[in-house]
Amino acid sequence: MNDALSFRFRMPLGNFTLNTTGEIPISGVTALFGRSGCGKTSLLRCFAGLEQAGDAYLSLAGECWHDSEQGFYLPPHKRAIGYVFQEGMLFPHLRVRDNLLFGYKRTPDNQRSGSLNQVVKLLDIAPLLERFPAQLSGGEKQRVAIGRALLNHPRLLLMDEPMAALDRGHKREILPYLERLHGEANIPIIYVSHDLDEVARIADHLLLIEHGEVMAAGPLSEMLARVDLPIARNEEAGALFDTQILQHDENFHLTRLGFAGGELTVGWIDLPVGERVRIRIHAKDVSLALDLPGPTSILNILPVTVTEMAAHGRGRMIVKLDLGGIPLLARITQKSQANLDLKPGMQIYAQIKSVALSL
Amino acid sequence: MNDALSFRFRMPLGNFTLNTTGEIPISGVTALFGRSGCGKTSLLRCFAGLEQAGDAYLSLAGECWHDSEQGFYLPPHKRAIGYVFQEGMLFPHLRVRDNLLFGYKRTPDNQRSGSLNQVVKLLDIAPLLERFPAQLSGGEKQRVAIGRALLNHPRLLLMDEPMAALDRGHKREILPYLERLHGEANIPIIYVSHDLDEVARIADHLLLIEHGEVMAAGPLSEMLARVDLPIARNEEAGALFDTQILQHDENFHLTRLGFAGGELTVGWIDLPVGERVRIRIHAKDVSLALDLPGPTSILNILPVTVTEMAAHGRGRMIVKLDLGGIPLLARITQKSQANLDLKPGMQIYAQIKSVALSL
Amino acid sequence: TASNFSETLKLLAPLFQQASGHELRISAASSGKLYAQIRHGAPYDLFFSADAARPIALEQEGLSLMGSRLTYAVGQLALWAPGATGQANIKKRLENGDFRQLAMANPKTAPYGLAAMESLKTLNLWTALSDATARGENIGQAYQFVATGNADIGFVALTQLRQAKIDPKQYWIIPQQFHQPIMQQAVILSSSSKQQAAKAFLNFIRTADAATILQESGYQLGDVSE
Amino acid sequence: MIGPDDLAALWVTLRLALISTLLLLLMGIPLAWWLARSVSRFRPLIETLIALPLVLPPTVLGFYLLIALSPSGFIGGFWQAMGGHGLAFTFTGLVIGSVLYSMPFVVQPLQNAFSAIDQRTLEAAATLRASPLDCFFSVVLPLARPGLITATTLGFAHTLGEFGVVLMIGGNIPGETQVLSIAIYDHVESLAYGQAHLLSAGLLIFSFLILFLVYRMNGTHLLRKEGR
Amino acid sequence: MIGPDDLAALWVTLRLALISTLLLLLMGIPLAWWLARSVSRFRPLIETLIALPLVLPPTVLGFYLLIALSPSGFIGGFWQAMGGHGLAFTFTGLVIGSVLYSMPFVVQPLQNAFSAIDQRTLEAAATLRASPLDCFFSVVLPLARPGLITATTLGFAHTLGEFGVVLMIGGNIPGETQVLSIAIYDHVESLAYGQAHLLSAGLLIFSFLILFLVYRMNGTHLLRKEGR
Ligand SMILES: Nc1ncnc2c1ncn2[C@@H]1O[C@H](COP(=O)(O)OP(=O)(O)OP(=O)(O)O)[C@@H](O)[C@H]1O
Ligand SMILES: Nc1ncnc2c1ncn2[C@@H]1O[C@H](COP(=O)(O)OP(=O)(O)OP(=O)(O)O)[C@@H](O)[C@H]1O
Ligand SMILES: [Mg+2]
Ligand SMILES: [Mg+2]
Repeated sequence: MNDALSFRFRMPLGNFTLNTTGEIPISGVTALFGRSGCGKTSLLRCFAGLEQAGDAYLSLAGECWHDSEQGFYLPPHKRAIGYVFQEGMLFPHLRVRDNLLFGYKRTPDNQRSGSLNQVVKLLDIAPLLERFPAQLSGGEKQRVAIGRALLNHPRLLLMDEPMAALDRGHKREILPYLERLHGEANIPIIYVSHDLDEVARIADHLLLIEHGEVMAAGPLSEMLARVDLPIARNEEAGALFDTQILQHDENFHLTRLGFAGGELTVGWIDLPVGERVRIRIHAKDVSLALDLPGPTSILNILPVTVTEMAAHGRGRMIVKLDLGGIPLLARITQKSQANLDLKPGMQIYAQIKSVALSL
Repeated sequence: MNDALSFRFRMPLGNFTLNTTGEIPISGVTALFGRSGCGKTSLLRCFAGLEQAGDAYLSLAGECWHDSEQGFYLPPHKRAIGYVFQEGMLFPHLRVRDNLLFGYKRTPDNQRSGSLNQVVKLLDIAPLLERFPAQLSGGEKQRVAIGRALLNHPRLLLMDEPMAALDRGHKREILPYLERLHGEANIPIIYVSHDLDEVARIADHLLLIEHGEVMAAGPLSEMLARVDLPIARNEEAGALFDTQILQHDENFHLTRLGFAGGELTVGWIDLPVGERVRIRIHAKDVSLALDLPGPTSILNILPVTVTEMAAHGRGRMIVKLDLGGIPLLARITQKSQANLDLKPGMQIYAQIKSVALSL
Repeated sequence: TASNFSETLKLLAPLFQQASGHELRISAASSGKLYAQIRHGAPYDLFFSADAARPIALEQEGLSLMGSRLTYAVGQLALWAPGATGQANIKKRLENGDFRQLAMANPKTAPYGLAAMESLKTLNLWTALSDATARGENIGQAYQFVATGNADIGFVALTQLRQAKIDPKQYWIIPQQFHQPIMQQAVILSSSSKQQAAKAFLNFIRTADAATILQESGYQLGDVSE
Repeated sequence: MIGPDDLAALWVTLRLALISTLLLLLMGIPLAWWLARSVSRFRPLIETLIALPLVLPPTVLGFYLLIALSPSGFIGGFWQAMGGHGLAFTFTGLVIGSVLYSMPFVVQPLQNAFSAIDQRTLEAAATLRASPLDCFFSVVLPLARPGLITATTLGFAHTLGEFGVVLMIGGNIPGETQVLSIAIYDHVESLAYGQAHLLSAGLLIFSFLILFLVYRMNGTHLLRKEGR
Repeated sequence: MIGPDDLAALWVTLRLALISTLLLLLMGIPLAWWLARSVSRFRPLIETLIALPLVLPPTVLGFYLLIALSPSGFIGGFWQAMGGHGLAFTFTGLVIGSVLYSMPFVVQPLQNAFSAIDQRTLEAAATLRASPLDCFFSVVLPLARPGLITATTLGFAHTLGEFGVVLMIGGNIPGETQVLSIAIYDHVESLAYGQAHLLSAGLLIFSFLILFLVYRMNGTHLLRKEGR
């Protein structure tokens, strides 16, 4: 495929074997998700060309980077990637400024895009520029590592839990930048994270890894809506909607969104009317009612049809709903299901707390 | 105070100055919370005795550990602490087993409590025992570091973002253990985390740090219910309830809890009837209705009184409710407030999705 | 003892032991080192120098037994040219500069070096050659320079050539009148605790048996009257 | 062909090398540790003084040591005041000389190895009940292992081959201060090349075996640590 | 009191020390890098061979070098076949000898410093467009700075003080192969103690200043890296 990162790796690492095949679309963010020790870092290293042993094939948009059968291997420094290591790996002998500029200086002029100032501002690291890495806090190191990778002007950005040591404030500033990065500059991002919430915010594509193998892969919305995967059991399971901005309510600081299945009112989104935005509705934020409820603080109450139900441990279940052709998930207790006597095909109402919509 | 960790530190660190005074109750978990670079690690290092410069006073349960005025300083190795470093800091020359046993071997027999096997099982690291740290994944390192600190049989456990690289599955296994640890062995835990959700799960006490100073401190429930602190704006803001198990519903895998303000039905809690448990209700999971709603999947609908309201940016507001004398928080949009014409003193209904209750 | 005499001394030792019952322990180094050591309290009894200057200095400093100083041997200098076929030939090569590298001992530190320099002066070759000679720390090194083939001609001690059983056609024994005699003197040290034995050895050196060995080794006998 | 003197020299050499190496490590390790961790203004001064003996020709250094060791000298005088006898021309004197001359080869690799250890690793040990001394033996020394091995081999090999200083202050007394290096030297000087070759070959083979074993063991260790 | 020969010797010494140190680094750095990163079975063998010259007395080493350098010897023969003249008693020969003898002092500290560098730091550089060579100069060498300084000072100082080998293969030719250490030695041997003291003092002061400066600079660097 010409617009994908195609790979096949079969590599032994001690007792562990990475054995993966797959394709990642180069437009957008792909999240690698899986338990600790499942092989996420190993796979990322293979993409970067940091592992060479074993059987390997990798190509980006039709351009071959690694093919062990042909004996071809493009070394990492020729791949124009950005890699945020799980453990920082700043250069201890260089000041923050020189760490940031390490890749920048080595990038041909015509490939440079962002500037040092821009990245420094985004990452809130201006006061740190003259320090050595040993003089930084954990989160500060992580931010510098992100900046260093961004300033390398990569064709492919590989990030290994880049936000693990960051507070929500900083995350909230950096995530939209990453979204814009892959949107505007069309840089594919492969993003390892344990935080499904974070993943859901920026990922378009999800690769589920288990014991060194790709267990499932696909567009994020599909993956999150699948009731058979372990993530459905996760607190963060939910459905994705692609919507368009219809109207802003400046008084109450709200925005109205339209999509195939109807309309939603959400917290203010700072984009012009007509823009497309993607929102996510956690299954746990959706409650169900048989009748249209009376006066309530819930702004979004939509008519839906029950399509599928799956019980999973501990008295809970996931109910898949159809919202004008679009799937929506709701997590309820088995007791509620019994109380309401829910069955596929029933016409009911889904109550969605507007503030729980996450951008 | 005799049952507290009392401290006063005034220490310069480059441009940064730690300037904190406070008391931490020694029963329970105290969370240190604040933005990246605010001084959490620095404060933890002071508790451990790893920073000596400047003006310092520290005493645990009346026993002085550091008093720069008296020229007294108890070195770290005599403090019997457990310290989980933000960056692992395993001994690279020792196998995982010997890393784990490092402090254990140095603990007098009569002070030892947990065993290696127990900790290894808890942390799911049995296959790693014969490896060297360089052969571990990021999360595996972190788990070993936690185990090493636990096996030191500390009188005070200091943990610097111990779960940052861990997936939810592992967190879910380790957190209850920590809760029991401080509960049974009465070991005070000081816990740095960016994740308010995690904090809320295990902390009893919260220390908010900003720019090297303690900005606010107090019991977690009070701190979370305060509408004037920056955490109220956080996604994770909510109220804490101390409840007692009343009854189990084995059919639907549910548990009924009683508390001063009424009863709640939540997912199955694997504890005997009569046990006390603490639960938390996120403000964002509470919706409000003027009348008792019709058939719905929401199991918990409780009568409440509006006591206080605070608007905060982006069209949202926090409503503080009184539930039989216990505070409950709800986050709604300003539009909903206008729609329902909410005012302090009004008698309304709070709808709480049972599955959103977090233990 | 000076290094270059230690081999001869080893031949003498068993004879002396038979004759007197005293055992000899030999400590070899360059004369300059030994002198410095003696001045700083070395536990030696007898000092066999490769020159006369140091024994005289010791005598003047009162570190040696008055009247014990004697010339135990006079060294003979030879010009060795491996592969040569006669003395005349060797001398000609020296005069014509028909060699790549000339080796000698350092005139500043070794008596044989001084003698070599004086001989070259006598032959009016010194100014021409002084900057081109490879100088060994002592006569032993000068010998090694030639023996390893790095120098194709060199001033060495006759004792060395005899010891190594070099064909006499390959060297030219430098006439004694070309240079000051290489007087090798010995003294008994005043710090010695075994002065009787030391005296006995100096007496033994003058016996006919010893003289034969010295001469076979390539020394001339010292002027006993001195 | 190998005489009793040669065997005596071998014995003296081994004793000298072992004792000197031991002393070098005993003194060098604390010194290097102090140098690695100190922020004292005197540190560069002391580093310089340790390296300084290197720049003098060994015999000349030996000459000055001889002066210092003699009863009227700095060290010798002190030694005698303490009730010792002479130092020059004794085995003790040799040991002093060797230790002084080989010190930089031991201290510098150790100092580098110690400096490279992350302070926080030591802090981790301290929080795990390890006293500074305990920590030094259980963390610092194992982590400094390559430096320790370099220090030991350089120190040991250099003492084996050391010669100028030893000749000067030892006095080449068979069975007491005549070491193998001097014995070989004597053989070369006295044209006994056969014996010199034999002794040299023996020394080389012996040293080769020791060094090879040490490097082999060190190698496997490094591999284990490398990970990927 | 200081003669023209002494000045010539000073000049030869400085040239020798500088050129040898340069060559030592030029050869030692790649060698040490290979040794630090290689998993070859030959590694311990080569490490041993490098350290081996140390165990021989310098004069004896010099003697064997003399044999090797002679026209019929291993190195000398090769040199002549390449069109060179003699090697013994030339400055070039001296350089060869010094480099051989000082090699372990340069290679071992460098090897330790290189081994201590985390492989992942180099991987980070590779992902930032640094070719292996670029990475070596911009990351490896700066990180190995303490080892580099130790290697340079030990190599330099050892060449300054080196003597046995130089005396043997150099032939002590004034202006060509007579170095300062030999000049001092000659003064001691010929009882010109005054001159010996003077030259020694000069050499010591000169070396002291150089070493002190180097260690001072190195010190501040270390402090900066330490952090807290
Ligand atoms: N050696 C140092 N020199 C100068 N400044 C330092 C040094 N060490 C820490 N700091 C500064 O002190 C402040 C507090 O650091 P600390 O590590 O305590 O932060 P933190 O709250 O743990 O942050 P994080 O959540 O990112 O780990 C930071 O602003 C940091 O830049
Ligand atoms: N050098 C090694 N020797 C043996 N096993 C190794 C080595 N390196 C990694 N492993 C194993 O390979 C597996 C995958 O490691 P990897 O670092 O890819 O995990 P990960 O998914 O990134 O985990 P985490 O989320 O904890 O960082 C782990 O089980 C780890 O123990
Ligand atoms: Mg990982
Ligand atoms: Mg921190």
